[in-house]
Amino acid sequence: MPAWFHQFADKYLMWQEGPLIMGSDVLILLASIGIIFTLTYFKKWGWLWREWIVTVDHKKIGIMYMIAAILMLFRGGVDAELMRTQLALPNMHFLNAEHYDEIFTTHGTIMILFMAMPFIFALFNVAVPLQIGARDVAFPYVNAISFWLFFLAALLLNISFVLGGSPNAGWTSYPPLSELGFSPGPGENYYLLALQITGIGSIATGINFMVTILRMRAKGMRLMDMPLFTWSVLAACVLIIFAFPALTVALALLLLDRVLGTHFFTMLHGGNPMMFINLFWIWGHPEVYIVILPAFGVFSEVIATFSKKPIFGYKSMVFALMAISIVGFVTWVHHFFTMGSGADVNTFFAIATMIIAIPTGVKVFNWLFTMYRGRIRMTLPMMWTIAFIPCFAIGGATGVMLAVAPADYQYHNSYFLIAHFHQVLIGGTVFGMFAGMYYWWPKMFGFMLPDKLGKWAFWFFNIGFYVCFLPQYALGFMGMTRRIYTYPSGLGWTVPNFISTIGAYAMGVGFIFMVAQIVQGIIERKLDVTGDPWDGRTLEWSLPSPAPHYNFATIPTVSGRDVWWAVKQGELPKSSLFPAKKDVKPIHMPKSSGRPFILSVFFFIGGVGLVFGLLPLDIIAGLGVAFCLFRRSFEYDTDYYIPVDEVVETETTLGRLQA
Amino acid sequence: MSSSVAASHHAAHHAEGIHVDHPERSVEYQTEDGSLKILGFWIFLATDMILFACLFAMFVVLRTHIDGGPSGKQLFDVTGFTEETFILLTSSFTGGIATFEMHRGKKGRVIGWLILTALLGLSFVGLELKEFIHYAHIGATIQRSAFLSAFFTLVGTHGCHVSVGILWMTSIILQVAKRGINPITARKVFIVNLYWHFLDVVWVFLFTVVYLMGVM
Amino acid sequence: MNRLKRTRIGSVTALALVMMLGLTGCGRQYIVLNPAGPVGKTELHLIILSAILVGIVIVPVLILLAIIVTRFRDKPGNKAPYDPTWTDSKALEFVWWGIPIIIIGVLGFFTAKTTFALTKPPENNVKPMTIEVTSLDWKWLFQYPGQGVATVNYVNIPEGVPIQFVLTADAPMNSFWIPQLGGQEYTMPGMAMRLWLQADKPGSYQGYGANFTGKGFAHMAFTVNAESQSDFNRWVQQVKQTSPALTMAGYQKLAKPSVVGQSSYSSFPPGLFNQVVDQNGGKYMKNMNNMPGMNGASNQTTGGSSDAGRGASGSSGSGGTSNMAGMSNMAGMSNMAGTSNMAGTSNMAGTSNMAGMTMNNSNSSN
Amino acid sequence: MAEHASQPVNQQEHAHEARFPWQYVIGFVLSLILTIIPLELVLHHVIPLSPLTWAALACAVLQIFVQLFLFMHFTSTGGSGPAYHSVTLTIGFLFAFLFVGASIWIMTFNNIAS
Ligand code: HEA
Ligand code: HEA
Ligand code: CUA
Ligand SMILES: [Cu+2]
Repeated sequence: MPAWFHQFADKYLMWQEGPLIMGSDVLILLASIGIIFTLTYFKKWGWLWREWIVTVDHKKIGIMYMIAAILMLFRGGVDAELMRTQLALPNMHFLNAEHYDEIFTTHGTIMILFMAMPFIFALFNVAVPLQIGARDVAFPYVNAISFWLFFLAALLLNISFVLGGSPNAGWTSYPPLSELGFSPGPGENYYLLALQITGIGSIATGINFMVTILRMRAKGMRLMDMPLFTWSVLAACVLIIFAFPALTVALALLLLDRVLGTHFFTMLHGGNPMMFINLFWIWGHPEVYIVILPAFGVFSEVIATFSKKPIFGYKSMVFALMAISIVGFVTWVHHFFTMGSGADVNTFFAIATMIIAIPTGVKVFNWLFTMYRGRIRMTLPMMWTIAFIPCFAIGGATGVMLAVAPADYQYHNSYFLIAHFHQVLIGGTVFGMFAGMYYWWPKMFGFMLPDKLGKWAFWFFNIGFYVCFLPQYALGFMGMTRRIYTYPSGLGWTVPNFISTIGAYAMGVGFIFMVAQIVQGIIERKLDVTGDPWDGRTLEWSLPSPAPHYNFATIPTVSGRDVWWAVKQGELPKSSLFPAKKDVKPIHMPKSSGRPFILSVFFFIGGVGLVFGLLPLDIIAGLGVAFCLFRRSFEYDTDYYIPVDEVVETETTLGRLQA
Repeated sequence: MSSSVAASHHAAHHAEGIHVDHPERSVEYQTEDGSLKILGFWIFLATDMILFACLFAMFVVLRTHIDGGPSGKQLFDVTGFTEETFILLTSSFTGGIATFEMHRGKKGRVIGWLILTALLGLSFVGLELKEFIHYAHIGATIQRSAFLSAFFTLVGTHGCHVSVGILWMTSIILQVAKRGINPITARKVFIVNLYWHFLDVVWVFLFTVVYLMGVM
Repeated sequence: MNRLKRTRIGSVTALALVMMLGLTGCGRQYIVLNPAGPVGKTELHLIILSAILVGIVIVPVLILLAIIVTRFRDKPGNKAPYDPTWTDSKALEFVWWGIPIIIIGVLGFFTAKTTFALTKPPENNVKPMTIEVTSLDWKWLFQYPGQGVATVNYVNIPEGVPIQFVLTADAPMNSFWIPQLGGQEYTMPGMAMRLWLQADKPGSYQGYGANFTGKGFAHMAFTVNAESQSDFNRWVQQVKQTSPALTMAGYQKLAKPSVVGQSSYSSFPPGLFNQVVDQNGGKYMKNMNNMPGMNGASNQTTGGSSDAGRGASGSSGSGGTSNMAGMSNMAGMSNMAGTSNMAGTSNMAGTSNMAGMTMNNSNSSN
Repeated sequence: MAEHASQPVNQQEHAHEARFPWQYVIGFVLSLILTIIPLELVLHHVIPLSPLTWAALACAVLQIFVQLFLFMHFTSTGGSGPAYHSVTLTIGFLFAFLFVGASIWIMTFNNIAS
């Protein structure tokens, strides 16, 4: 082998670091070759480009988000399994400290920013325009940019493991540990740039959906007529818009410290590391509500549908969502109570944090009483929803215990905390995303998923969950701190850790069942011909599955909530939701464009350039981005019309056209 | 000319392939797409405001951390930053006049005022660069102290915004010159001016918190 | 069919089991639940109180869920009422807004009370003692300003005496935690934080570094030995006689990243702790105190003993669990007064020379 | 065709600015005044520091209103629906001030008299 290759392999592919990295290198190489080969063999490159890469259709973008999120769940999950294996017994030598540190860092980062975020965005895209009777989102082109920024940022973070080293300062990346002096090498840069790039996309998504919801609702749909999922998205958008810029700043300043030698968070020359922590959590706390509120929205839809009853206390539910999103902005200090900002500060933020329990509790009770005097059908979405309630209630309750500032002095950074946030993140967000995925699956793909394997997945994941995370509360009380790669025996930690690892494996098995279920579903392709397989209540179920690319031939006229249910009950005329031939007009649609993808590729190139300090790449990237933006600004020919005939023909085949 | 408005509404319905959804509205809002974009841009401004707020917080916390290096009082030159301030205030005004003329449909005047605005912006950026270079020359670089890191980053971020604004305004001047004032170019003129006024507001706070309080 | 219910019950029992384990005798290992000092006890009481309070709502929720899900299933012949028009109830809404509000009110009250209480020394009649703690990569250095000795990775304290730990870091920030004595507090570069702890009975307690600091972090445990005052005095004497001195060079070597065992020192360079705080940014606090605008920022504490102010550079008034000497300095707008006075004072010039004293962990690029 | 494309203003909405841009001129003058006041106050040290700081900040806040209402048509939506942007921006201002204020509070040495 040539010398340069040796050098490259050692320095960037890190071959001397042992079988784990080498194995990953090989795996990634094989997977890439496999994908390229398959696409070439089946002549699918053109199809990939035309149908997916250049698309600005929210439905397809939603699907791409979801696939990416599931892939990232797998990546983060493998990380989790590796960590749990290392922690199963005291003094294990399965992973060394460096690898363990990299793995929990990427686990946390990927799960929150590259799994939970794209998963909620998937559901935003899949459901919101259909629920409010819109043709697309407000800015379809920007929507595509958001997706590709996320996608390439995820790629950037994921190549770090095999190319130069992963970040290893935790998903919170506190300086001075994350400063150049303590974390030399490209790992931390990967973290900063990947988050920065996806963060820009997220802000754009927040704006996009906010405008969509505020301004593109069907005729007659007042805000208080919106389905609760749409409300939850609006609440999440409020959080995104006001929280993400703080992350942008925190990351940018840390990057400046690292690449330009500034002193924002350094130990010397007057830097103040605590300010990073402050900025990080100004974003970080709202972030956890960003990922939970859409899950709440899903549960509201699912519970109403499968209890055959409108949601209980709709107004209260809306108020609670908004209250959580606003109060969520004044709680961030609870992540650093023990940094000692003084008793007055701690008291204020402790009580503000606890207050969140009140509106959240109201939601829980309203869900319970929606089921009360209802008729509960145990479908997969409903099972995940029902499983969510106890899991989240316990996790939320331990959250309230954490909010008790003096008590947090004992919980902080212990496994008690780890158990808390996995209960809310998995029991809340992940269960919610699974529920939403099952619920809207037929709407996305036009076919149903088989139940049986899904139920296996459900039970393994659920039981595994409790087995994995309940012992961690005990570990917290035993004084086990987070982020340790190994521990001595004799402290009583061994048994709970071992049990926890068994639970984690069970969750892994559950995940495998879920994948198997999806594969089986794709093979069987049991079509959903009704468009309304669950006997749904909201507008999206009035459309065929999957919806035509223009969604609604004519924008429906809505009066009240749950209009589709009302139509099915005969309380509203069918004609208010279905198109009449005379009303069909040419439909104004955005043109596809490859530029969002290309633009994001330039961001990716710029990211790589900054990670490794390669100035030419940054210049190319900067020019490329500027060029793309200018081209867009001068582009006037961005839309096209679908002629009436075509619409009429499609709708006639679908049997939707009214006289 | 403005009296012919009503008559031209429907004629303009598909002028230049532009689909006018709301002829009764003010010109920048006449396409549905345009009014969505204006709302979207306002919300973007809200996010940008939070971004600057965080930079301000950083600056305020670090403003005394001069690490034995120069302080604001030693560095800042009152005439210099006052000049910059008045230039930017004036440019905000000229930008506003451009919007005003845009509403009256005066293509030539819109272009003129926009060019004036961009030139004022350019001289602002020039002065700021001169200020920065001077500081760097006397050893007050961004690496010198936490205070200077925060100063250059906060003021520099605003300067970058202004520079982007100038490029953007230039592209819009070209578009107005080429296409005249129609619902699309009008929307662009309106939005770039929103941006410009916003940067003026940010500068007022830089002027107050960074410079005035720096020399107090 | 009933599987759902079963797991639910399963999970509740599992949780109960965990709790029970903790509260009964077999839970020696549950060190947080077996406090050995007043601070830990206060915190444990609050933990129990909060668990009960949240339990008041959470347990009924779990029970309600089980009942509702079994009763209202959609199966033929289910006699439970079905009423899709019942979608609102003022009375019920009142209940589930009201009860949590009351619970949070009570919990909030006790939280506030304890938060303020813990800023004071746990015991007022006994003269407190100060120990200066520096977290390094990856070890703990303890300096006894009153006794003149220093230790690494273990700390001996007299029982029944309130100890004021003054905390800083000369490395990435860590968190100083002795679960059986009480909760943790961060050690941060450039800041001198305070944590009051006290051991009521002799014994050996585990101490941990609770905030991640990199590769050697997992090995940052230390031992706390609480012993009678006379044993403690004897120990001090012994260290003074038998252990080597910690020199500046020795400190610099210690501050380099490494994992080490326990060791003791008969003396340490005077003012070392303050120098470390200053050099990492603490000087900004010092200047604040000289500033005219700093009115009311420093009250003399009653509880703090004569050496309470020693550890923290310049911030004389700090009886808090959580005071941040050396923290940034914008105490309201009035402080800004100081800015201009500050520039170029001799004080500033003097301190800045210290930068670079511990060279190995400076992460500056200059 | 340029004739058609140039869509002048709806007369009702913007009747007040038909001839002379009074609104902008007033705004400009106000912004100059609001800049000169703090500048003069600072340069001539006429009042003590703390009120001076607050006065300067107050002038800056007033300038926000000048730009928003006189230049940016803050409450207008051109007839395109409720002024959602006004609500968003208002919340944004609150959060912006909250983040700065609370950060200062958090990062400040808090002394609890005990
Ligand atoms: C989806 C994510 C999510 C959600 C929803 C929450 C919800 C909550 N969290 Fe959690 N939290 C995290 C994710 C989340 N958290 C993460 C990731 C971390 C750690 C980050 C890190 O350090 O890496 C964390 C850390 C964290 C801390 C910091 C602890 C520490 O670092 O020492 C605290 C402290 O206050 C806290 C509190 C809360 C509270 C009070 C809620 C509340 O919103 C919960 C409200 C819900 C309920 C209470 C249950 C339902 C209510 C009822 C049934 C009735 C009413 C109940 C009562 C009156 C008690 N969380
Ligand atoms: C949504 C967010 C999310 C999710 C879903 C998870 C899921 C899981 N997490 Fe994680 N976790 C975090 C967010 C999340 N986590 C965060 C933010 C941190 C903090 C990081 C930090 O400190 O910086 C953290 C930290 C963290 C720790 C603490 C590490 C430490 O501090 O030392 C642990 C330890 O047990 C853990 C475990 C798990 C497990 C077992 C799962 C399981 O649910 C995973 C289930 C598994 C899968 C879904 C995929 C299954 C895999 C396969 C099918 C492949 C099979 C392969 C093998 C068995 C090798 N997580
Ligand atoms: Cu951190 Cu003070
Ligand atoms: Cu939080």
